[in-house]
Amino acid sequence: MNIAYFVRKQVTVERLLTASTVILLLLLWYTLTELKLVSDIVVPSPYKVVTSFLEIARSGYKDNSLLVHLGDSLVRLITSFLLVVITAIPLGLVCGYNSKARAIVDPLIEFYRPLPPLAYYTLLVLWMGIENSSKIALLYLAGFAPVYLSCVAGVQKIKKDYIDGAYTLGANSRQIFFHVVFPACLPDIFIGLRTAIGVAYTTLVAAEMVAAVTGIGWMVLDASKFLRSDIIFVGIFIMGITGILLDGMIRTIESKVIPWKGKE
Amino acid sequence: MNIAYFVRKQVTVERLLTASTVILLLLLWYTLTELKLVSDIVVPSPYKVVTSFLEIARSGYKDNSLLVHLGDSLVRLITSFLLVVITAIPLGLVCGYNSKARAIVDPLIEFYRPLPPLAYYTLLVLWMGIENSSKIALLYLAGFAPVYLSCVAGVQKIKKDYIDGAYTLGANSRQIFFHVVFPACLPDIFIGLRTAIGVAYTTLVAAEMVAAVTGIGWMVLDASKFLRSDIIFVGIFIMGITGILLDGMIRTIESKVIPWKGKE
Amino acid sequence: MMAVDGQGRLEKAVVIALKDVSLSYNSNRDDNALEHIDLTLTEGEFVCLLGPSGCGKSTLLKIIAGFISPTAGTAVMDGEPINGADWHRGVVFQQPPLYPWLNVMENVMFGLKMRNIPVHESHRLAEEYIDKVGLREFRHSKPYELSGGMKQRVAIARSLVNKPRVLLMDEPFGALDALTREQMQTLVRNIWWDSKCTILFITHDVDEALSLGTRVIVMSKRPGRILRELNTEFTYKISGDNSNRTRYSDQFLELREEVLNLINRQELMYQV
Amino acid sequence: MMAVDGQGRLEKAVVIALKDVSLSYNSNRDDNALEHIDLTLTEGEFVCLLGPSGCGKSTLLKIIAGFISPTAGTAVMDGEPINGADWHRGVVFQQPPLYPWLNVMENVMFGLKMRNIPVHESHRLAEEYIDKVGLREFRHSKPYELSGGMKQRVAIARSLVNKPRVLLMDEPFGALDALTREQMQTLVRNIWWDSKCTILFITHDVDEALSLGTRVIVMSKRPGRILRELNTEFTYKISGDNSNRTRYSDQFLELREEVLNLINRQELMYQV
Amino acid sequence: TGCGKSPETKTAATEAAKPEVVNIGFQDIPNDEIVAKVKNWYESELGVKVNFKKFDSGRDVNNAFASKSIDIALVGTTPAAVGIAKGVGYEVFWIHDIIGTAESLAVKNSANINSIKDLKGKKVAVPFSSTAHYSLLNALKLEGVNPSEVKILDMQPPDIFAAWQRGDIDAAYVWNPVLGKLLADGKTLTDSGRLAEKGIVTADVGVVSKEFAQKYPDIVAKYIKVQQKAHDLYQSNPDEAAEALAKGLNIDKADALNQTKELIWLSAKDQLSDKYFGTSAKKGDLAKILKATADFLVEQKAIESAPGQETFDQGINATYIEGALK
Ligand SMILES: Nc1ncnc2c1ncn2[C@@H]1O[C@H](COP(=O)(O)OP(=O)(O)OP(=O)(O)O)[C@@H](O)[C@H]1O
Ligand SMILES: Nc1ncnc2c1ncn2[C@@H]1O[C@H](COP(=O)(O)OP(=O)(O)OP(=O)(O)O)[C@@H](O)[C@H]1O
Ligand SMILES: NCCS(=O)(=O)O
Ligand SMILES: [Mg+2]
Ligand SMILES: [Mg+2]
Repeated sequence: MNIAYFVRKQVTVERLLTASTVILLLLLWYTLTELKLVSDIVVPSPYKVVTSFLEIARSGYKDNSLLVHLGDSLVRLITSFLLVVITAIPLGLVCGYNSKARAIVDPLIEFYRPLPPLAYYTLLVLWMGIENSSKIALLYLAGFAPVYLSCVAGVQKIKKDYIDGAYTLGANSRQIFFHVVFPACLPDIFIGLRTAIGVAYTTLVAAEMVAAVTGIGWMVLDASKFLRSDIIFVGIFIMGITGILLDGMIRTIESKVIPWKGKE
Repeated sequence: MNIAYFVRKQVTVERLLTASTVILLLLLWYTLTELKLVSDIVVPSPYKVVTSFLEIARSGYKDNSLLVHLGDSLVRLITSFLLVVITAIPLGLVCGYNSKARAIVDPLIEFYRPLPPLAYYTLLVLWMGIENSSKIALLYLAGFAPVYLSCVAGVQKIKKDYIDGAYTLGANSRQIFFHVVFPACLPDIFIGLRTAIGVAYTTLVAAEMVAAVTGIGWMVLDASKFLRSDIIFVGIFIMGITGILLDGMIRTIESKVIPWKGKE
Repeated sequence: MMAVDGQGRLEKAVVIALKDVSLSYNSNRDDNALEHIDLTLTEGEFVCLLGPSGCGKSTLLKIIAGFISPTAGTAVMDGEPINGADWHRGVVFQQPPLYPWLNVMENVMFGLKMRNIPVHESHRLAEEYIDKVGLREFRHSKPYELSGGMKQRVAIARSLVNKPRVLLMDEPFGALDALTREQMQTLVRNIWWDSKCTILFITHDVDEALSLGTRVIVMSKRPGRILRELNTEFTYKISGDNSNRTRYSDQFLELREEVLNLINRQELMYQV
Repeated sequence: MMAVDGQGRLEKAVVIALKDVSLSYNSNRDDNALEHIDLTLTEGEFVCLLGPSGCGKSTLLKIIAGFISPTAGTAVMDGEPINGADWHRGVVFQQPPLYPWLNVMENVMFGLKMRNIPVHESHRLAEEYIDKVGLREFRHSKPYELSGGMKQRVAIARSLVNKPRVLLMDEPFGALDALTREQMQTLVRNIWWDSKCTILFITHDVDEALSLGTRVIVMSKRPGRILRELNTEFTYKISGDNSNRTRYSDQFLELREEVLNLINRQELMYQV
Repeated sequence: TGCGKSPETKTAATEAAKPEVVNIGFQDIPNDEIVAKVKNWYESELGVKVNFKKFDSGRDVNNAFASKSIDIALVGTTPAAVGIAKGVGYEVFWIHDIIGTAESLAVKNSANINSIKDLKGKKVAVPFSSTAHYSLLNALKLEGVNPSEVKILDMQPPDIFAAWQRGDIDAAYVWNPVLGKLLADGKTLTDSGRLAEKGIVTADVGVVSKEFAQKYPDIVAKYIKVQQKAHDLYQSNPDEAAEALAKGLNIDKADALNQTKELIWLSAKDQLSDKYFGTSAKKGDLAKILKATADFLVEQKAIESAPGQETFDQGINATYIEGALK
């Protein structure tokens, strides 16, 4: 039998299985709530979740429209992400290239990196206030380490021949940094950026825990105080989808910027 | 000049730089607080942090000794970690090996993975109550995905020759799973475990946010309610050190279990 | 296992038979990697397979090993269709896939263990074959402590200890330097001689093919077909001292030229 | 650049001179990779370096290139100590480190760009050398779209376009199959002939060394020393048609035997 | 950040200087502040933009002051004592209410708890570092129950309501309006009014950043006038005040009216009596209440030490009320 044919057939079986898993879960959810086997507070019915979503989409949640909540969350996320991009990438590349710079920066990163963001968030709030700046700082710190670390690792695993080769072709070390180190690290930079946006996204709800009145994360937290599990579900679905979209966006940019990835 | 000599010398310069960075920071901290340039509430003096630590170490924090706090946190962490080990590793390996199993499990993982733990924690609390079980479930979910995913990735990147070779030597597919797939994936399993304990640790404070009365994370959160930034600092230092120790422990086990790592 | 064929000639038994085998890697059947291959390996033969890069040598080997099934035609061993890999056809890969978590001894014993041979028996066998490849002192070393040539010898021992009827080798010495390579050739020749197994040996080195094989098969560039088969006898003559004399004999050089021309005549992949 | 030496003989100018060079990779000076190397490359020479694996060939090349400094002794080019890599000594690596983010043209122009050669000038030069290595049609391809041999040709063009005084090549054809390899040898021989540059060429293939070099240097196993130097002329004689006649001439075979024996006489790393 | 940092405040410190914006922190408590807020009196009377921030309890207000995020806020006496002891940099200038039955120890009917002693081994939720926390700990102490024998959980009022409904907790010490909702299936064991009779007085007070008050005493005075106006409305037309509360707190009007009665609202003039502020010359009992609270917190190891009475005397400032009454 033809291998390709076999592979294709397998893919179809898999797709079917995936689809049926999803459908089965939805069905389970439906029957569980329909037959009132679980309380509405614990698991809202699919119908309720959909209507709550429509309701929120139409008239917002607590004084603000759904777009404002989503927008505010994204503004926090994207501001901090851009800050990460313009600081962590250059710093990481320089520290990867220059062991002295690394010696200065590394101990700081290594210390804060394993800390739970919520632990230092209390300090950030004391230092920067309860407004957006402490929230953005939290997301920034969460996203900084992965990008920094993968830039350093990227520089360090550049083939020595790439560098040596450039010298024998007449480049000086400044030229090598811009014309060899930077492009050679692009794949690692993107790995770092994808991790960073994931981590920052994961920290979003924590950031919106203190003194926020908008944001998808805040919406979920607020809803939990009023046992509105339908709204928690809506929020979680929105977050799931947004998270996948954000990741997809970076992946698209990546494939444009580094067409050679995985083909070396 | 001898390369090795050169390398050694560089290391010394780097060490010096690292040491001076750390010392400089401590000095900055000291002068900043000594000269009262920042309020004691915002940044406590090093002296205060040390005495608070000694005080807590001696007589505990709020009804419980420091060891109880640390112990309770570690019990939550390690219980969930063990649960991850006994579920995510087999599931990940099986799903990596068998595309049908993967088709069933993957969509579930892919959906919850990007979600902020705090968002579904509200649901976990609704479902499992405010006791330890919801906390452990949260840490479990946070740690599950990285281990599962790296097991799947590990199986999929096993050299085809390893498998083909085993068939030509007379192994059947069950034998291959246990004698080839499992050992071949050990490096990836450990990568997953290290990520998992990192992520779980990061989520610890979130877990201890709801209705806890012990735990290092709870201690930090509680201290912030009484403006005890000295205790926040103590807690953060303890967490930093514990985090590094936990990671070191897994690394030690790893080097015992996979002596061939990085030498293939 | 001798048989008399229709013409009354004495013939060795057929072990592997490929009949009109074609293979295409994608479902588009026009794009064949192999086309209309007819190939028979008889008992105790040492067949060397030559051909330009990408012509389908490895593909052919994989079909015989049972890793892939042909798109058209049949592959048969001892009269039974080949259906998946099994231990009757041992394979030595270009990069030996030794298991890094097992030491040399355990690697060699792997097949025996899988086949549930009693431990003491498999132990004895493994030691025997480790001795044969000259690695007694290294039997407790891990693969990453061995050099490339030593790894290749472990892989060969691991295949041989299983006593497969057929041994398939895919450019096993491609990564070795000239000297080590020559030693490995001698080893394989001796083992083949002692064990009387059937060997299919892929190489891109014409000298190697001529000095090892009892039969040399030259394949065309993609889609791979069999261009020519040559019976050679040099392998019997070559041994330690007289090797250069044989290798630079006129007959050898003539055949060598012929094979090279065969390959050269085809359009070349890289043109200067 | 001719000079008359003390004895009144006509001599070409010395380009590279290593004097009593030793190198140890770790601070323990007893553990030398190279010991007491004296080596001179004169203008327009094609020197081939042979030796068992791990004997320090690449190390020697790296010292000349300026990637590492010797632990003892001096390395000099044109009378100036070698201090770091620069474009006067072009290097062709075993695995060509082409930049995957640049296409063939941009890769070839890389050195010219770094040296601030005007764009139109460097464009012209790059096209000239891409033509020379026969890759005109592929000048807009990315490296990952090329075969191994094509990549190697780009790497060679990239080094040559810079017109380095000295070209250092470290087993550049190690990964190529026999046929492509022969074509590449012809290419390098022609380019050397046309450009009159000085070449140091590392290989582990004795035939290759003999058929390319004007001088063949054989090194001992670790710690690497120079065992023997042989002057050869075959490279002038070999060309297209008569190549096999030259290669199997008695003189060639004799030298070949001699070199192999030299290497064989040393204790071997792998023993069967 | 707060307006304390805005450029204008640095340049002009005259009587007429106005900040760009005043940041006011409030809590969900049925008192004068909610009335004034619902009636939109702050914007109109202060003459500057007002930024409201809602806090679940007083401890987050302290954090906000420490980070200079707000200018004026409502806190209970407990967080106020913490803040003054830790030197957050604010002073008490107004009493919104003296807490009576508005803060109570509620137990679930189903929990089968009939006395404070029965709480041993039960789960009691309370917002830590709040007036209710202080009252709960004192109530236990008065009954001779060791707090470590009770499982005291920290939860914010809205979380208490959720946990109560789910059955995660047996009791809670909390204030209205959440308290009112709990009592739908619960009863009270004791309340802050009863504790006050035993000297455990708690109140909700207004605090202002010292820096802000020095720069804009005018704004502080106007703020007091707004509170007095709300107080007057409550005296003259409780119905209208209750209506505003109902709207502000999202409860129904009858509940709102009832809940107002569980707090004691004080007029500006009353606040200057010896029982509360006293005068700027002779400090009243409020400073002593704060000191006593702080001492108790030290005993509970919540804060490491409490300063002397002078610090608390300086921590309350009657001059703004005096000025407003002129
Ligand atoms: N898994 C695969 N999928 C698709 N095409 C493949 C696959 N493996 C090999 N091919 C193609 O099939 C042809 C034959 O490949 P094969 O590996 O058999 O060549 P080969 O003769 O072994 O070459 P080499 O000497 O370089 O090893 C090649 O053109 C190759 O590109
Ligand atoms: N970076 C390094 N650090 C330490 N030892 C090294 C390093 N590079 C090479 N060596 C050692 O130095 C010796 C010479 O190595 P080198 O690479 O020069 O050998 P070679 O002659 O090029 O071998 P090959 O033919 O296998 O390429 C070897 O024993 C090797 O193990
Ligand atoms: N009832 C007052 C609440 S708190 O400010 O003390 O938390
Ligand atoms: Mg092949
Ligand atoms: Mg080398």
